[in-house]
Amino acid sequence: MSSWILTALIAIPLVGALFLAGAPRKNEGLFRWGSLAFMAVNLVLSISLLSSSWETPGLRYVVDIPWIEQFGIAYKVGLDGISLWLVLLTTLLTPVALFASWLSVNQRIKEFAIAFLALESAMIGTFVALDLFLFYVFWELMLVPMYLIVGVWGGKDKIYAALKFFLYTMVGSLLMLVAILYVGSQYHALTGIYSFDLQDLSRVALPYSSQIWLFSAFALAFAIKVPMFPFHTWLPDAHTQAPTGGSVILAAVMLKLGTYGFLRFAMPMFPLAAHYLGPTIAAIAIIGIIYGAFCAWMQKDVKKLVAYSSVSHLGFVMLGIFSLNASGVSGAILQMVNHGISTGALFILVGVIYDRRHTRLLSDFGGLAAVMPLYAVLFVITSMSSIGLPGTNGFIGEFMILAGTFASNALQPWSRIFVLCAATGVILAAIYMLHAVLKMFWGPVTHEANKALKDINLKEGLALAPLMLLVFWIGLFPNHFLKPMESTVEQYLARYQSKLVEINRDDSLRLLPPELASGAAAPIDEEAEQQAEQQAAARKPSGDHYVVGALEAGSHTVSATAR
Amino acid sequence: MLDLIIRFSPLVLVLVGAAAVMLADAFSDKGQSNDLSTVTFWAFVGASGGAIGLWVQGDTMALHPLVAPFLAADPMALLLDAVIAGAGAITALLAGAYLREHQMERGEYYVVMLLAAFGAMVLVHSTHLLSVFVGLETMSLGVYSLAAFRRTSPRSVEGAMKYFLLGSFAAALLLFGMALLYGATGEMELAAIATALVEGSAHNTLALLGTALITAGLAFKVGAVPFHMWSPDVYEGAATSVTAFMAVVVKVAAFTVWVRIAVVALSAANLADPFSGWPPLVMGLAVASMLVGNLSALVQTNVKRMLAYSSIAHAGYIMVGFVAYAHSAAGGDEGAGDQALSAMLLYLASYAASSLLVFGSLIWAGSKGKEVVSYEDLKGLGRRHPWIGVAMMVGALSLMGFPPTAGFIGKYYLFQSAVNVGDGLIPLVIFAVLASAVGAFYYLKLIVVMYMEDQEQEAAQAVPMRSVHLWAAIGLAAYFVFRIGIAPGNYMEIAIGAARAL
Amino acid sequence: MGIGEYLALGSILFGIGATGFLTRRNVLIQLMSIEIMLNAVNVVFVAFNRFMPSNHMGQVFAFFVIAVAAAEAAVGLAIVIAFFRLKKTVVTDAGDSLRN
Amino acid sequence: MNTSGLMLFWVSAAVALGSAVGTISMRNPLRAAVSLLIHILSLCGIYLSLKAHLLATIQVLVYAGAVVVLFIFVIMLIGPTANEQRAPRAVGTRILGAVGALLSTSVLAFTLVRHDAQLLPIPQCPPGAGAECGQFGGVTAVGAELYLGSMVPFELVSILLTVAIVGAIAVAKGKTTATSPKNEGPTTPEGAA
Repeated sequence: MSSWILTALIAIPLVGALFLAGAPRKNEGLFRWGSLAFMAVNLVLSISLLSSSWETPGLRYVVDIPWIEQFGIAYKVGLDGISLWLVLLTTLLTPVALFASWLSVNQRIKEFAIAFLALESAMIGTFVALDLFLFYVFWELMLVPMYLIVGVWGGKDKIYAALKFFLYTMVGSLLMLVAILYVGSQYHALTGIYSFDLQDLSRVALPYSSQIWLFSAFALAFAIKVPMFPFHTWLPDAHTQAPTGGSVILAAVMLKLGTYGFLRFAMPMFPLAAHYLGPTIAAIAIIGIIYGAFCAWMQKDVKKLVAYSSVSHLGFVMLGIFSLNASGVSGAILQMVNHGISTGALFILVGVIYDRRHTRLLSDFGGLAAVMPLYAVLFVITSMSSIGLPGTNGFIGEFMILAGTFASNALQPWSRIFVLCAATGVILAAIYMLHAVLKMFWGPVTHEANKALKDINLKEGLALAPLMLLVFWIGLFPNHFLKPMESTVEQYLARYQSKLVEINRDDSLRLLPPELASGAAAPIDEEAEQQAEQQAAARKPSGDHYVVGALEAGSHTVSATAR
Repeated sequence: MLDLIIRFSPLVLVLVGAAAVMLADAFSDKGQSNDLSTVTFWAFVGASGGAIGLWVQGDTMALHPLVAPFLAADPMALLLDAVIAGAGAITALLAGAYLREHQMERGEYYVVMLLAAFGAMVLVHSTHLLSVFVGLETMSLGVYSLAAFRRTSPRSVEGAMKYFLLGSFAAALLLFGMALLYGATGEMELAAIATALVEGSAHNTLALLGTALITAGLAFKVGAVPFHMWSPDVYEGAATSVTAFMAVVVKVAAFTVWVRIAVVALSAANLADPFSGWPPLVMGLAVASMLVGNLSALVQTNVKRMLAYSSIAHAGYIMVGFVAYAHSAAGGDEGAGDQALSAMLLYLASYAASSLLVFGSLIWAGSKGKEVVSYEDLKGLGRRHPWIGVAMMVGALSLMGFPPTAGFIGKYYLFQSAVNVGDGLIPLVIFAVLASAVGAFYYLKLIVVMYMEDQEQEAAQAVPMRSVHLWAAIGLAAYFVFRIGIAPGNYMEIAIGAARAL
Repeated sequence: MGIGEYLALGSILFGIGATGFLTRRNVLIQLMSIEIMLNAVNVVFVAFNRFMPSNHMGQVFAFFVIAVAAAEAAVGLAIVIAFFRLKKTVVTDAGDSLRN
Repeated sequence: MNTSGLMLFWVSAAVALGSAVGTISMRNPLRAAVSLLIHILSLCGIYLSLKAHLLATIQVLVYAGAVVVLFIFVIMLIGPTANEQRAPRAVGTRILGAVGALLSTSVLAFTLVRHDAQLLPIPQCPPGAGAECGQFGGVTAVGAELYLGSMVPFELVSILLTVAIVGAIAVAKGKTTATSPKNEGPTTPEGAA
């Protein structure tokens, strides 16, 4: 029965949306609390996912039922160590974002709640989908509620921002659709049957030239979503125009779908292309890190600053992913969560001040520390987390990514240069964040209107509390979060390497043996379990403190996979 | 005789419906209100049911020799009968709501509509040039007069006149093509033409010329660029219920007969060669239609005109399926060919459902004296009347090709079948998806004006009409949009079956 | 004397009709041009039939074309009358209330 | 084909071409209609030269007797406004249209004539041939083909005529007054229908 948890996670918000759609418009409280109640149920349910034995790699909670049988399209969902935290991030941050929104959204509450519920459902679906067709459906479905959230409840340029967001994403995803269709038809050509199951499609070994094209199509869709430089231009618009809750979800969860897409689909399916284009993408990611940081520095609007900082931070995530070793990849996954928490919190904080002053310009503030001490403390903590100060979550993620990049085999011979440049990004992050903090909180109160500002209230505090908790929890006990993904990441990398070797052997269209497929369910037969246990035992000596061992682990991967 | 009536029960039922409407209209008192639209609706439902029943029964008995050369009763015809009758049923309800609201209800409307639909159904059954011609003209004459039905409106009559003139011109082209094909082969039955062409006893040049002219004539009927000039004007001018009927029924029937002619008659290797026969011609039409349709739709201010251009673009997408068919047929891959054809059929059905939903919502949004025609009229509608907004949004998303609606499945299936042909068509598919991304812009504009723009206080607000007929029509259309969108499996099966039997 | 002359006649007549249709702006003349085109097609049909006399399908088709042309003329002229009532002209260029 | 047949063809063809050009170039629609009448009658000659006797008769009955009369009737109904005023606009496109149409037609005609050689000569009835050969184009043979072989389309044409009649009535019956094109909603009720 427990395998239906994922389906329930998708279905509960949807049921909630339908329920609220039928409810009478007058009762505002129903929509505010009802939507939160559905999300809370989802959150509790998703926490139960942690109870699985995460020492073994592979997918669990797999449900696989045929949907469109003519094309082998199935409703197939499952969860592994990579998607686990992202699902939890979604179930946690959606209610937080919605709760934070209730402070400022006063009109069309019914539709707002419905849009959020639908959005949550689609996002979870995207994270757990293992069938490419299903993935595409959820991926597209996500667009509509977000489009409406930005376009209906947004700021004054909301229509432009919403359209830009929608069209950018749609162009990318349509090309991805063509690529999906192409791989599907290649699988059909090889086997005579259709399938869009990741497990099946990842067995198709394609020649180099088609891999490059297909990977590029996937990469474009995901890079737009991430967003990577130079496809990032929709992001500042969408973020600044979106209502607070929309910005939070957009930054905290939706951007992760791009990086997740690289990890889950683009790289395992086209390892050869990923191998050859990897350094280029990493270089672009670094350009993004530095470019985003500089842009953030230049901003006069705090919300835009946070938006550009996302471009920079997600550059780190991309770098970690393409470093292709345990430290880099798990750092990237953790950093996805971290960025969700810290940027989400930042957007909420920006929303708080905007609600009071109706401006977000840095020059309109100053000396707020004296007026709103608690707010200042929270803002500084979040900034530290965003910068990556030791003790906060940001540090762990960025350190692991940098360590992974340093030791990366895939990024040779540029890995050291990459680390150097990326480290500049960390410094720049400190500069622009501290610059903002300084301008907003230090010095005398320069504006009359700022003198009477109320400090953070209970509701706002409640919205921020879980995020603050997580900032320190991840910062101080990273192993709680790294452990569940450890085995999955290692298995992921091993598969990736062996598939790469296998494909490199012969540049022709063929079907790989099933053991090279991605997206296989967790082993349930005894032999495989024993094997997994042995693997787990073999990993033990690397020490409990995974972070410290990151460098070692990185070099270990290098030697193990040296070809 | 009884056997024939049963075999062609969809057509017969539509005719009976027309007769019933005519009688009811003739023998009723002046002031007495007749619900002719309901009669029409049930006639269409009966026809649709008849087609489904015949499909289920799966009768393959030979037809009477007098009928056999002209009309087939094969699965494809039955499937399209069901689609046309279903669309007819929904448009009958729309007409019942629209005409009454705007006070132009007259009995002739339903008679002409039923007979035009009859023509369309004859067209999808046709296996002979003669019945193709007669069916096409029956349908067209009916639609011409429906387009001019709102005769107090200069726009309506003007659009109808343009449509009539260009339509007759295209019919003449088609006819000339048929004459040349007849001259080349000495045959008029589609299958016999194919035999003559394949055996090589035909005159090649005549056949090629004939093929080109027939393609041009049919391209006109489906509204493909460069034969599309009539469609924006007539879409805009005609009463909205007529536009809906025209957009769906004419397009579906014309595409079906095109499929039949191309697949059955023009299948000879030299004519259907992917690089020198009609396929490159169709490919050119497809590319031009997608390009011109989408780009022109971007700049429209009138929603009906926008939908006209969007229907041109949709014709372009459907023709991608045609090209895919030609390529796979030339490659000898029968399975892929059937798939491409069935993708076209499914696309037609999904296009029908989503168009009807959009047109229905457009009708819904306007009431007497305040018809909704421009984006301006729709401003803020989604906020004031959420259900209309939702209905139109779903329709627009479906036309855009967004999951989980019928439009997405249609596009998916079509593009999948084109990709399956091999690498040769990938550029075309990429072009098509990029074109549909352009298309997204103007469909989103609908959502933008409905939800995101605020209406000025002094501007006249659109007041929705209230009609049970209309709600029923919207409900039906929405049902099919989601039904095909979420569980398309058995529809695909049916479409494949129809294509295979062709 | 072969079929060539007939085909040439038919296609030239068709071309004359098409030219008239494309160049004239008087709806009535345009309708007449269409009639010329349909008649040209009939000539082609009947000519082909003469050279393949195993049946009369070409001639039969010509019958149908004549019947359809008559029906088309009826509907077309009805639309022309409706147009005339509204516009007091039969020139298609006067149809400019559309496209803006 | 004998000499009288040839004569018939060439004379009819010349008249048909001349009258067709006349039809499309006349300013006065009434004259154009008369020219069309001549065109239609001249085609009878062509049909006769092709041994399509029944068709030639029908051509006179239906076309000359009905269609052209309908045209003339409508022209009379409309009155002097039916004359085309000189339209200054779009001369360029018209010339382009004319050139295009004539060019494509001549290409068509040329191609068709060139392929004359491939086609069979007109089959002549051999001396002592059966009744069937002699019957070509006759009332019995064509009638059998029309009413038996093509019974189905023949019946379908009855529907076509019905739709044409009802459609024409729907469009043109009764008096209509225009609503302003600006206010697209048909706010005024339909005229007495």
